[in-house]
Amino acid sequence: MENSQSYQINLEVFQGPLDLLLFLIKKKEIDIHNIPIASITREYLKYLDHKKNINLERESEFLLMAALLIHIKSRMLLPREISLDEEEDPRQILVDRLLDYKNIKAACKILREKEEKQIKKWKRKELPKSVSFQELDFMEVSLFDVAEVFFNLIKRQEKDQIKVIKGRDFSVKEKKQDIIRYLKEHSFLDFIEYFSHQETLEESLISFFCLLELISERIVIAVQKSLFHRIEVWLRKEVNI
Amino acid sequence: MKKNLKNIIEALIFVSIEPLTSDKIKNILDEFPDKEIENALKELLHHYSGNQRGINIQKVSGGYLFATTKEYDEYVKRFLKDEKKQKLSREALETLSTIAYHQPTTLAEISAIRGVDASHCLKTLLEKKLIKIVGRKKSPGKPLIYRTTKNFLAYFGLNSIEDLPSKEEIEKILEDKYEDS
Amino acid sequence: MKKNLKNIIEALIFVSIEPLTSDKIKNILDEFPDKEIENALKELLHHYSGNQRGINIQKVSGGYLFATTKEYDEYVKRFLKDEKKQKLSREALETLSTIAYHQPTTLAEISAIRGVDASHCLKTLLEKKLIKIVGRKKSPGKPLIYRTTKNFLAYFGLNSIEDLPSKEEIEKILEDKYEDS
Repeated sequence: MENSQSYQINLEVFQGPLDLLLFLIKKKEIDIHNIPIASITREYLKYLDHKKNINLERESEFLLMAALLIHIKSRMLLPREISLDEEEDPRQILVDRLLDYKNIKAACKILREKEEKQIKKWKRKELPKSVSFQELDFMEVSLFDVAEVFFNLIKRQEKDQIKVIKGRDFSVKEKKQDIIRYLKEHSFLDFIEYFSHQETLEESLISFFCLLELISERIVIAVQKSLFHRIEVWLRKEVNI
Repeated sequence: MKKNLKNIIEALIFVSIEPLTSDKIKNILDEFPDKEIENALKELLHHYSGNQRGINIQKVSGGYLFATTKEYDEYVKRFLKDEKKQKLSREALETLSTIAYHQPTTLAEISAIRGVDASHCLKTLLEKKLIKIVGRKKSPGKPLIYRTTKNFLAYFGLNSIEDLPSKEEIEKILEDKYEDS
Repeated sequence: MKKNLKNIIEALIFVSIEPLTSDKIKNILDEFPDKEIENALKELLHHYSGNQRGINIQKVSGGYLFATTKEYDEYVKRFLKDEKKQKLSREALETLSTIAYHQPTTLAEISAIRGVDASHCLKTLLEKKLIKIVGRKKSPGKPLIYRTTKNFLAYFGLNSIEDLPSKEEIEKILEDKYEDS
């Protein structure tokens, strides 16, 4: 029996929820292609319960994954009345994401070695003064440079008139209406993209929970069509709002 | 004459801050036949590879660049002490390799793949010119599209994007039992 | 050991932008006896002076610095001129950004935003075909009106001027909410 002490790992050591999941899978010697969702969800939540030192923004990322795990678990338990791809395992999106992330992590390890080797070979950032051809202070510019330079110029000018950006308050009701309106206009929303365009963490979180509510109220439905982990949210056709 | 050409190329590589491609060399030295330039370049590289020296010509990012040999890192570091040469943070490196393998890509995609918000890593990577903005995606919200740069290749000592760790290399790492988490 | 020291000094002179004095070298390599350093330095200088090369070590204002060999100046100049054509100075970049975000605009407006006279940058940008004159403003003095060109869009991979990164996007990237360590 493990006591709760063993879960007291600083979540900051993990790069994110996927990193934590990979750690659990390895620790429990689980086959990544056949993840026991119920037990891994339990383990995962234990870690969240015993978390220390984590800022809210990071925490929300771990919570989103918890929600996804629970969602998958429920889909595996309940008979699905709508199945887009007949045989699709609800765990598949998670497995794809984990494998992809695992590859990235392995690649990072190789790249880190290359970086360490390369960083020891010093290059010059400018020419020595002996090569005395004037005006060598030239650079190749990127689009980012163009934009950064301009907004810095403006900032220099606006120094004295700092704008106070006030966070808006969002009610759940308002946000739900927002989502429905968006869905009526765009037919569906891309789950990830939608959240990444929210202004603040608070707004993302509220939107997320609104979406969960809308799903449970059977107003909208979340689906994946392909292996490409895109989660789409659609308005249910039979609902009239 | 040939010896001369070798020296000219050496001088050109020396005054280039970025890796100098052989195409560019041929372009500048357009009075010399390509074949001669190639031979002289080969000779020059041979000259540097042969004897152990304090400086060397590297082949990176499709071109040639002078750099110090890695054995003397300790002393150079001591000399340029105010210059901070930090390695990338773990987050920044993860974001960077996600972009490298999935490019062209957007912030939303990067964040989705990593499972965490990657926006704050972009600054470091853009400032170090390891990635660049190459336009906007034609999809709702028109997000900015990112790609790795030539400097990215040079930073890791890669000659081209095909030199990124291959599937086989990655699998080898994954098989390793001592993989840390 | 001595051979090694020669390489170390070679690497140090290579990364130095200012002429590196032998006192400074002794200072950096304080674990080596002065005499040994002097000998290694002499050997290194001999190595570069002996055979005709594309680069050599020059003694300038009491220190040592790598430089290209005089004989090849013609080619080096050709290269640097070519580089200049493809790159922008900081000033030119500032002017270009201002035009990009404020177009159509005039010299007076650009200079007001930048806080300095921008006239000489306009010439460079016009030559590089990154901006163009599209007419005259119907105001006193009838100043010329500038816009960015199609070439500008192509250079940065943009479809239209609306695709330029917005203030919000840049601010989001630049925000150092979490300093990257």
